[in-house]
Amino acid sequence: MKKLQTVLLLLLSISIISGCTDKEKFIVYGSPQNEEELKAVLKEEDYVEKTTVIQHDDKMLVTVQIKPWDKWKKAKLEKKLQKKFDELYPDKEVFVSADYKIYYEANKVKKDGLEDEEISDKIKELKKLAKEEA
Amino acid sequence: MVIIFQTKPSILAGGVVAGPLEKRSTFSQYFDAISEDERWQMKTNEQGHRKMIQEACEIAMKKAGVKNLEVDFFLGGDLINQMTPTNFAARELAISFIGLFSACATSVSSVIIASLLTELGASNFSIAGASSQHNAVERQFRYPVNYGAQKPATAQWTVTAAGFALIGKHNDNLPSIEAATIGKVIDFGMDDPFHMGAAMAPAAFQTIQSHLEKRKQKFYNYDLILTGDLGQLGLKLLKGMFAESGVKQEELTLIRDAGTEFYGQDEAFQSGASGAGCSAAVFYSYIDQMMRAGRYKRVLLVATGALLSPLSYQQGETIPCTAHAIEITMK
Amino acid sequence: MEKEQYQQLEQQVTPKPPYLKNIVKAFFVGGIICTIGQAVSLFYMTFFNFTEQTAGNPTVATMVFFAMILTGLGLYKKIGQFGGAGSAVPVTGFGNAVISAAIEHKSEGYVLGVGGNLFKLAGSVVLFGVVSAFFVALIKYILVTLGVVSW
Amino acid sequence: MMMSFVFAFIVGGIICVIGQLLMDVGNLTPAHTLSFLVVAGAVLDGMGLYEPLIHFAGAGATVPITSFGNALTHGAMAEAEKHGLVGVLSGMFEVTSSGISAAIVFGFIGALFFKPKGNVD
Repeated sequence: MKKLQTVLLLLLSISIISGCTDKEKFIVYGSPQNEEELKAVLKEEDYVEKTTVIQHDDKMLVTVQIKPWDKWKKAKLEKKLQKKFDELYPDKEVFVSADYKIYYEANKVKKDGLEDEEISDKIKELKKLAKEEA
Repeated sequence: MVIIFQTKPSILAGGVVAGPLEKRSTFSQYFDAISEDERWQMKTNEQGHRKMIQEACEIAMKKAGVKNLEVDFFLGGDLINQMTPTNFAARELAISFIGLFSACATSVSSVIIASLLTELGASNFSIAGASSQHNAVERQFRYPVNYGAQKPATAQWTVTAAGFALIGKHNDNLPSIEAATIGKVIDFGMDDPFHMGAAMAPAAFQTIQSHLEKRKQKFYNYDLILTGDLGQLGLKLLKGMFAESGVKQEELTLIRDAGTEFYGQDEAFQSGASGAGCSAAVFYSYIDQMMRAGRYKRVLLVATGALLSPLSYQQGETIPCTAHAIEITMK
Repeated sequence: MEKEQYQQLEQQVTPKPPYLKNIVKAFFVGGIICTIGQAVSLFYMTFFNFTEQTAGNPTVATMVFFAMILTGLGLYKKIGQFGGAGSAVPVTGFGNAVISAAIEHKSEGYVLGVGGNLFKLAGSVVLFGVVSAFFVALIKYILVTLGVVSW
Repeated sequence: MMMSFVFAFIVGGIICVIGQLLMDVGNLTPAHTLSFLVVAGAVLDGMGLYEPLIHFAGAGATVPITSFGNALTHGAMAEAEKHGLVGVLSGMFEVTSSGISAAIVFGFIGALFFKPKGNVD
């Protein structure tokens, strides 16, 4: 039973560590002109748990975190969302990613307060990273 | 086949050396030396194995006040391929040597041969015994020592120990070998290398039964019948076989097993101890000293051996086993 | 006593493995190892340029590194005795099989000993992994060519 | 994030339980069990089922040895998709599993620094 206690303790500590990160669930950063519209679009999709969108000019990076129970469909949902955004913003260069790393970096862009060109560069960089194969 | 020794060769001295883990043995107080290092300060396990054999033989000779030049024969074996540890120890000891292999039963088969040579008048002093070193045996028969495979409750722990006896002409004040039985190779179709006790129990049964029959003795004529390394389950099976053949429960308490008692009932060692060093260490320390002290007058020592190799069981062969017995008496 | 009769007796006397206990232990040990793996991959994603897609490789390598330390200190076999498949099935168990063989056969030298015996235990995993991957990919290719399924 | 740990724990645990059943009930040696699981991983990937499992459970699916069969099959299939029949073969040699390379490297390093010890506790 000592082992069980250790396990519970481990799970508890993990939950405490991870519990602090949740604040705002739907974030749009960069040009604010279509913020509400974007949030509404993403909220339509019930499998999206959290999302951070960063954009500049015609570039838009949509990072989402899928709800745990829907995660196994990640590849499909990612594609579906990409298609939706491509149709909604045909004149923009949109990239959708459900990867945790990309989501994490997108939040960092906001936190670090990057501006304009820096955002564009970052989007380009993250797009490349996301396309890397295992 | 039962041999009756007319001249009753005696065990002049025993020499038992064990590894660091064997400090935990219930018999450790009877051992002559315990090494703090499982490799005896040598580079490899096999070299440590050789050193351990050498030390045990030297202790036996020293106790009897005999020099190795005076010893006529060295008879022994271990479990390692081609018995290199014992062969190499024989090189160092420089005594006429024949290597013997009956797996873990070598502890007794070697003493039988030594007694025969003594009876024949060919030998004044012979050293006989067997040994095993845990790490060297495990890597050969099972897995690397650090491999994390789950051992079942039927598994046994190979002992690191060497037990040798100096056999010489009869002496009334010393335990003497009165009779011996050389066992047949018995195979009851057991094929689990992690359940050796079950494979060896029938061999022990046959040997004990034919010994008693030919000697026209009953269980209660002995103070103790001690098997080598059947382990808890093997001992249970052996008793079960005797119970089936009509031996009474109270007589069955005369049967004990060195492997079962070696590490106490410590669960870390599963079913108990095994290895040629297990029976040899207990027979030539504990039993020898108990008999000298007069605690036992007549005992039957039955060493069991599983005659398998990793190759044989990987090819799907069953495990043939043998058991050799010596009857030791004290005036 | 006859062979058959003895085998019956043996069945009676030999204890069955404690199935439920072993399963619970395997579940917890395996689960904990995978949770540690998850923490390691989170670490790689947070502090290095790895995505969920690419974090698998460094995670697995790190887990094997842990396995080396535990194997060398003689701790992995104790985890193995307790956890059974729980410690054998994760990649750390694969690492343990390779590393324990390497340590064991060092006494025969690095070329013939370590080199020759490295995959003594784990070789079958490599063999069946590669061969089954080949046949699975081949079958899939044939099915795609026949138009039964798509990639 | 919390849930990803829970799922890793549960899925990893379940795969290990399957292994334990193969060993206890199926009476297989560890080597047989692991070989079986690797083949299972390869077949599951062939049916397109392993990738969703990885998305779902993360390390719970990548740490068990089944992922090794998945990685190899994945590489072979990706090459086959690109280059056809030859890709099946060349894919086999192109993919490297970090598990194998890591085991080889750390096996060597381990042999440099450690000695086999026969302790029980």
